[in-house]
Amino acid sequence: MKRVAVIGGSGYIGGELLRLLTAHPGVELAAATSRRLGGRLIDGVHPNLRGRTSLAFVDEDKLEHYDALFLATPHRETMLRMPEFLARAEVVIDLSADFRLGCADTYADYYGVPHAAPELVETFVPGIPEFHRTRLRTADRISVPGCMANAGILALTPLAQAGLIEGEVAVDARTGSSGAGNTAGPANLHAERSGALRVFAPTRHRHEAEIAQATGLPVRMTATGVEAVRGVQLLARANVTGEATERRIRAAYRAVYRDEPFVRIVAHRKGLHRFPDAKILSGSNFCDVGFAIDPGSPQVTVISALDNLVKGGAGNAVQCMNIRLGLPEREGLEFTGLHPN
Amino acid sequence: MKRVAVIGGSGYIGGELLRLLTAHPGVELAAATSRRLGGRLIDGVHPNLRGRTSLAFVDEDKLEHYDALFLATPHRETMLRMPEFLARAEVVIDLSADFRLGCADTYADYYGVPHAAPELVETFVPGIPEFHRTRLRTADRISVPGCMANAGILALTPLAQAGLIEGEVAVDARTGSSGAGNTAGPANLHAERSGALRVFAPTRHRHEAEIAQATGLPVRMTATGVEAVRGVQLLARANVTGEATERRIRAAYRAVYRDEPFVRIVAHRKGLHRFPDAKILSGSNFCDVGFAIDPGSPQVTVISALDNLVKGGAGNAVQCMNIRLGLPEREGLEFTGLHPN
Amino acid sequence: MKRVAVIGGSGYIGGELLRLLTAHPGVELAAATSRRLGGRLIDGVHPNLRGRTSLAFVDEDKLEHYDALFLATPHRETMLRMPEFLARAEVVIDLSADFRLGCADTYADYYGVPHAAPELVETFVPGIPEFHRTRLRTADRISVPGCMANAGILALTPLAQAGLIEGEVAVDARTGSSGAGNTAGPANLHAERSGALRVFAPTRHRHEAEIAQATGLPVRMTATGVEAVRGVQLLARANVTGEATERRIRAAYRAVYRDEPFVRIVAHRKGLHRFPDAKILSGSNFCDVGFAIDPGSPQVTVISALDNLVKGGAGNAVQCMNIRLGLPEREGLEFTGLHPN
Amino acid sequence: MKRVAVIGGSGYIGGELLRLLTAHPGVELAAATSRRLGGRLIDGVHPNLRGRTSLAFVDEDKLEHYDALFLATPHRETMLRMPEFLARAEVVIDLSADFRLGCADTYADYYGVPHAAPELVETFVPGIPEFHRTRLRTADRISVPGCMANAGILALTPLAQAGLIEGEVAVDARTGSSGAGNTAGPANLHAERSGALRVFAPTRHRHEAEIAQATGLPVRMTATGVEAVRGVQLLARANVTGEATERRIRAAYRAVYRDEPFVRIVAHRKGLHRFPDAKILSGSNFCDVGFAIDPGSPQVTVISALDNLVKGGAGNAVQCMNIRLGLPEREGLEFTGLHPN
Amino acid sequence: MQNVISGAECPECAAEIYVDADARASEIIECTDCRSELEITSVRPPVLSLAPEVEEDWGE
Amino acid sequence: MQNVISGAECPECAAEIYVDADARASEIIECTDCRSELEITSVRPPVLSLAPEVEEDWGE
Ligand SMILES: NC(=O)c1ccc[n+]([C@@H]2O[C@H](COP(=O)([O-])OP(=O)(O)OC[C@H]3O[C@@H](n4cnc5c(N)ncnc54)[C@H](OP(=O)(O)O)[C@@H]3O)[C@@H](O)[C@H]2O)c1
Ligand SMILES: NC(=O)c1ccc[n+]([C@@H]2O[C@H](COP(=O)([O-])OP(=O)(O)OC[C@H]3O[C@@H](n4cnc5c(N)ncnc54)[C@H](OP(=O)(O)O)[C@@H]3O)[C@@H](O)[C@H]2O)c1
Ligand SMILES: NC(=O)c1ccc[n+]([C@@H]2O[C@H](COP(=O)([O-])OP(=O)(O)OC[C@H]3O[C@@H](n4cnc5c(N)ncnc54)[C@H](OP(=O)(O)O)[C@@H]3O)[C@@H](O)[C@H]2O)c1
Ligand SMILES: NC(=O)c1ccc[n+]([C@@H]2O[C@H](COP(=O)([O-])OP(=O)(O)OC[C@H]3O[C@@H](n4cnc5c(N)ncnc54)[C@H](OP(=O)(O)O)[C@@H]3O)[C@@H](O)[C@H]2O)c1
Ligand SMILES: [Zn+2]
Ligand SMILES: [Zn+2]
Repeated sequence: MKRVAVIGGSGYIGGELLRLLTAHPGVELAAATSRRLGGRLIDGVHPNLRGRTSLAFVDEDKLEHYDALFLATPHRETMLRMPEFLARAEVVIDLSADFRLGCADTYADYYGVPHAAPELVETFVPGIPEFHRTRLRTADRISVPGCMANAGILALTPLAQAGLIEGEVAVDARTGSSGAGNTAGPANLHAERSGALRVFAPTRHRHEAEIAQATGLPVRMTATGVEAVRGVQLLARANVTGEATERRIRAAYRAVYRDEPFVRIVAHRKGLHRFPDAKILSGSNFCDVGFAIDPGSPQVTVISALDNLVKGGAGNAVQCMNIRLGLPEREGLEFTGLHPN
Repeated sequence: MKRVAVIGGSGYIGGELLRLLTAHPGVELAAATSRRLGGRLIDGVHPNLRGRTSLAFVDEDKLEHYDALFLATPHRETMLRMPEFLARAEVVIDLSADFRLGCADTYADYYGVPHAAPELVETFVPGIPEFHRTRLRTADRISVPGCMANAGILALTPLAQAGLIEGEVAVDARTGSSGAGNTAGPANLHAERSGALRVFAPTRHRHEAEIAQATGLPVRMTATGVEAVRGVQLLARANVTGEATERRIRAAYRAVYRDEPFVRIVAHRKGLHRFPDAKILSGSNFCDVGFAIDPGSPQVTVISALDNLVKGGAGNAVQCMNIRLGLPEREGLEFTGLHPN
Repeated sequence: MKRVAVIGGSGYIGGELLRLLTAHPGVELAAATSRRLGGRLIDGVHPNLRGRTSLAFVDEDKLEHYDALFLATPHRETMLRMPEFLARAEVVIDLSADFRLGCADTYADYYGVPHAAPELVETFVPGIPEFHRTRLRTADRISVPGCMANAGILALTPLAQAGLIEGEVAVDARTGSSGAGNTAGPANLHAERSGALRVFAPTRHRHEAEIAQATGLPVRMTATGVEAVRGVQLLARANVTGEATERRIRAAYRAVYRDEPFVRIVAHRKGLHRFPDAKILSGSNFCDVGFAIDPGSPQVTVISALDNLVKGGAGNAVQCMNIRLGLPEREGLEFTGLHPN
Repeated sequence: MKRVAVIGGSGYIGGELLRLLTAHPGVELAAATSRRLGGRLIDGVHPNLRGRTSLAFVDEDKLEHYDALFLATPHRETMLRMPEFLARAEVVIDLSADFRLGCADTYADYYGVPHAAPELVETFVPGIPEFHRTRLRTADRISVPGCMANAGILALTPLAQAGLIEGEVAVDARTGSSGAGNTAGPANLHAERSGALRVFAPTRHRHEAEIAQATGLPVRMTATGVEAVRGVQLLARANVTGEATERRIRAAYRAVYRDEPFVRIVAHRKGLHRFPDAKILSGSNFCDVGFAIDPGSPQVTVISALDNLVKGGAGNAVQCMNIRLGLPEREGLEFTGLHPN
Repeated sequence: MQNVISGAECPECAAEIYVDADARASEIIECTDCRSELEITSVRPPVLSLAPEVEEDWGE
Repeated sequence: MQNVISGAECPECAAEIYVDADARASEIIECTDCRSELEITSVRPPVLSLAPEVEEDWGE
């Protein structure tokens, strides 16, 4: 059985990786690190794991060599330590933002600091199974996209690849509070964050750069924090090249996602659940993608949703691991999602 | 003291009118109707009014003649009965959608039925104090805008009037559940609606037509139900004519809203509350309006927020009444809003 | 493979059974009925099942004979139709309240109508694996307890059996909105139910009778609807026979639950998650049970939590099925639960 | 006009005092202190006050002498500084817990430290208008009760005074997150606190001592954090001396609360809102009190609700100030509360 | 308040109930305190009795 | 309002800013409109410049 480990196991992405990996039949979770909580039981901070594991966090100096190593550490810090991490495993799967952007200038522009290891960036394969599955089969370095970025990439790439979009894409993202991680501060104090509609990025959210890079489209993105712990929903608008008909759009999505295990096309004419909604996706690895046409208008409105901690992070990373390690792609990721929820 | 009455007092807008009017020092609430609840105490369905009033709902046949009559009745039905209502009062303030759109074709297009009283439409003055205060002073028929429409009109008109916008405006609205009234059905069942990010209008929300009419701009609007009971937030994007600078945009808002009692400009560089958020507006008659510029981009992102039942409905209607009846404009509308909330 | 079916598949318990049964490796979900939605795809009302099943609801006249039949139908109606249901399957697992109470008078007292099939009641085995596992192995008729009842039974039985409780037990239950099923009405309208602290049963909640019957203790129960879709939490107080020490209480729980797959003892001295909280149990089949002692007081405070649709209903029913059909008891019920959530 | 000031104006109670005092027609808010934010505009942290005031926080060394001084500072620290505060104003109204408990031993027992100024404790009059109105008219030192304590005191005192209760009272309190103030930490991180049912005090919550002292009854209290920002609901159970009839209980409440401006008796036979619910009380100064009898049982179940920041804190303090300064008792406290909300 | 007759008492909770002067026997009114539905048995003097209740199901 | 000097303008958003008569050069004040932190460069006549900003991370 393959042995895997998680760096930053005490955070929210780290915890979600632990949830998925402890229940994964194809791998053995060998270690999870925390600088603050070394020696403490991991179910202390991740109470859902009670009865599922008796593992304790380890200090980094206890790390061995693993078949796969997940990095659930902050951006700007991960790049500083990447060389050590690379030495620790056959395959490194990075969930931070540090190795997602191919262009160092773009990184500096969006993250406010120069990249510390620009030469390593191109050695990473994007952790997007839907568009890089073949490369992922042999990739030793994988960089998983951001949560809103993945929702945008999965929503827009099929249209971009089919040449259906022209001009700029306006992306409006909504996100739950777990997207900001588990460090307490005024911004995520319950009394402040609860029920908020907080436009925390009216322009130039960082994930804008990832979506632009992956789709090749010019993108403008805003982001709003909404009342939710988990969940991202993204609404995008673009002009369609040629006639904006449901058939053309749907055909483009079908062609790409017909056999995808974790992308569903949700664009219904009736019912309560006509478009993607993160509410029913908590815990599941699905990204739902839908769209609407306004007859007579040249625009398409695209909607996507996912759980930021799963398909927007840990689940997607495990899917990449499955591909890379030759395990069934869905293994450990079959949870259906809840309704009502 | 002026005597006022409310038709449809058992609904959510009706209840909010009752809250404001029972506490209003300048008018006497003389009657509130309900077809279902005639004879029942109004605090039975509006429990916040306990101890504030001992009024019971009356059947419509008990109605007398009033100084002002508020219509808190559904669209498509209000127009059928407008002639009766007009006979009942000096001033009629309609909160339904039926007399908002100047063009009968547009009405038919957005509401799916032909208008039943097209000849009356132009006899109504828009209930938008910020832009029609003078006419409202003498208006006997007032048609208050929709909740999201008002958020859009107040957000965009100053820029439109200053000639700062060119091309289409993309409007994305988010709304709480009280916007849909108090008729129970699968769509607003708690277990379904709670935590939802429901794109219920991916294109062509009805308030699109109102914003376009009021601002003269071409508008495309989507609407999403978010987790909230009260509250509307609206995010709009448009291209700026000439240079898109903070100074030009801010100057346009200042020029229009400097002395407005219920519109605040909220666009800050720092702090937790940099842009309008409906969370702190519950119960208050404010509409907060803000904006952001993306340096180097020709676009402006405009954000506004209000409580759909207050500045998006009942409060705005009371403000119109104050103007029309010669009362101090803020009277009965001074509630500050709560933080945290 | 065993073939199973669900009556009342369109409701919330029905939907949860469908979620669990479609993902269960040991059984084949052969049919789910709905009187309203015959012929419609089941993922229309249960959108989480998209991509997981292509089943449509069937009318009841299409039913065949099954290895196990789940009844997810309302109380008072289920008893009227029990004879038909019994004819349709080897094993009938009833989730309604109709066959839970051994005494027909108690039923009439709590449910307001005389029991329609009192002679059948004693042919049912309580669907409580923790206390009736042996009988369940061969039971052809199983009556699963109510959601709050199960939380109470699992919380109190170990203490009752150990003779640790004397006098009356005061039970205070809190519940999410899905506990009331999916019929829309004023009581579960989002704007009314959201954020509510609604004491809907200040005394004599129906589950009181179930807890009293199962534990043999005199019980007084209140119930409050709280802001949640899923989840029950129960707080009980009782006087302890003899000295009220942590050791005696914990020993009683350990003795009973040491090897239980789905009951965890959660009573910690520190950390954020010291006592059972339904928040982390959504979707999981765990019931967490904890307690606290007030040094110097003769009382014990007992706390338990579960997901009403899982361990409080469908999950518990599937656990019973697993036992009865000789399948591994945890099969199909391994979902860990989410944190944060 | 009377000049008043607030110490600790940057906190949640401080902010609520500022909301009420800036809108109060009978007093002038002269100063609000913050040690961290001296010189910053107060609407920076209290965004609801935008447009209502242009005041900035001041450092404590800028304080002058005031007619009334409100202390919205933490317990354990307030007692250390009380002598300085007393020198600063005619009337000191303390919202901290430090001068609520008459017995220094009880204080030490519940707060874990010895009292620093035991000699001052008895110079404070309890800030409970309903039971100490006459003394408050001339009190120079007022100690306002805790939020849950006040809900308990108002719920139980009428029954205690009428001699209707015998034996111990079991109190179960539920509270929103603002009750813990605005210091960010793991416990009030949104992702952790949202949707929680956190039994943070399974026994011996501190307010237990206040309720016991005020009512003279032996009290056992638990407290659970529920999903809400504002709001406390309290459920208590007690044995009734003599026959437990609705009439006797209701008569006791009526006798005490008939003319109280801010206590309403809410115990209805029908409707959606039969018992006190904090949901409709946000921002209002009401405490709703209700009860239920279980025919045949000797017990009464008492339910009360209030907004912890208003009748549970700042509003109650302003009510005390009104009484003390000879202002109309309701002045500045008339807000009705919202429904739906 | 308009023309009302006082002196009636809610049979359930003993609240004092005001009956409209122009009310008629058999009309149903609500008790302000306990919200029982009361039938006006007689107007002068005012006498009230409990009206038959429609059951409400608070489910959950 | 107390003793204030008007005439200063926020260099960021052109808001008119009132400076306390007893303010001193190098004090930091906030712009009421855009909430920039402004340094008082001169009191008479009042001149303001943008104070160096502490970065806030709005994360998420
Ligand atoms: N949250 C999401 O939705 C999401 C989705 C996709 C990707 N991501 C990315 O995933 C990463 C983790 O995010 P998160 O939300 O889980 O954040 P988080 O909750 O703040 O957790 C980060 C963890 O990393 C550890 N850590 C911090 N600095 C470190 C360092 N210099 N070296 C080693 N460990 C360090 C910390 O653990 P100790 O202090 O205990 O060591 C901390 O628990 C980030 O890069 C984020 O951008 C997040
Ligand atoms: N909710 C908002 O945020 C909002 C904001 C601005 C404007 N509006 C507009 O305000 C109006 C009321 O909205 P709402 O949300 O309060 O709806 P609501 O809660 O459904 O209330 C409508 C009320 O109208 C009464 N009614 C229905 N049909 C009627 C008829 N044919 N004649 C007389 N009365 C009738 C009903 O009372 P009985 O059945 O008891 O008679 C009902 O309570 C609508 O036109 C809506 O578009 C709503
Ligand atoms: N919700 C919980 O937390 C929970 C937990 C444990 C047990 N239970 C019990 O489980 C049962 C179902 O509860 P629920 O919450 O799922 O309720 P629900 O959402 O209202 O669903 C009940 C379903 O039963 C069907 N039905 C109604 N009357 C019927 C009849 N006479 N014959 C056949 N089918 C009928 C309906 O479907 P069609 O109209 O489409 O036919 C309906 O969807 C109840 O007995 C409840 O007490 C519920
Ligand atoms: N929250 C409630 O529901 C509630 C209800 C009733 C009573 N209370 C009581 O009211 C008081 C304030 O509670 P809160 O919830 O508002 O807390 P909070 O939000 O934490 O605010 C406390 C404020 O006091 C200031 N402060 C702290 N230590 C101080 C010291 N040593 N000297 C002077 N100022 C100090 C702090 O401001 P700076 O750091 O900016 O100076 C802080 O903003 C507490 O005693 C609490 O028990 C609270
Ligand atoms: Zn009564
Ligand atoms: Zn400025």
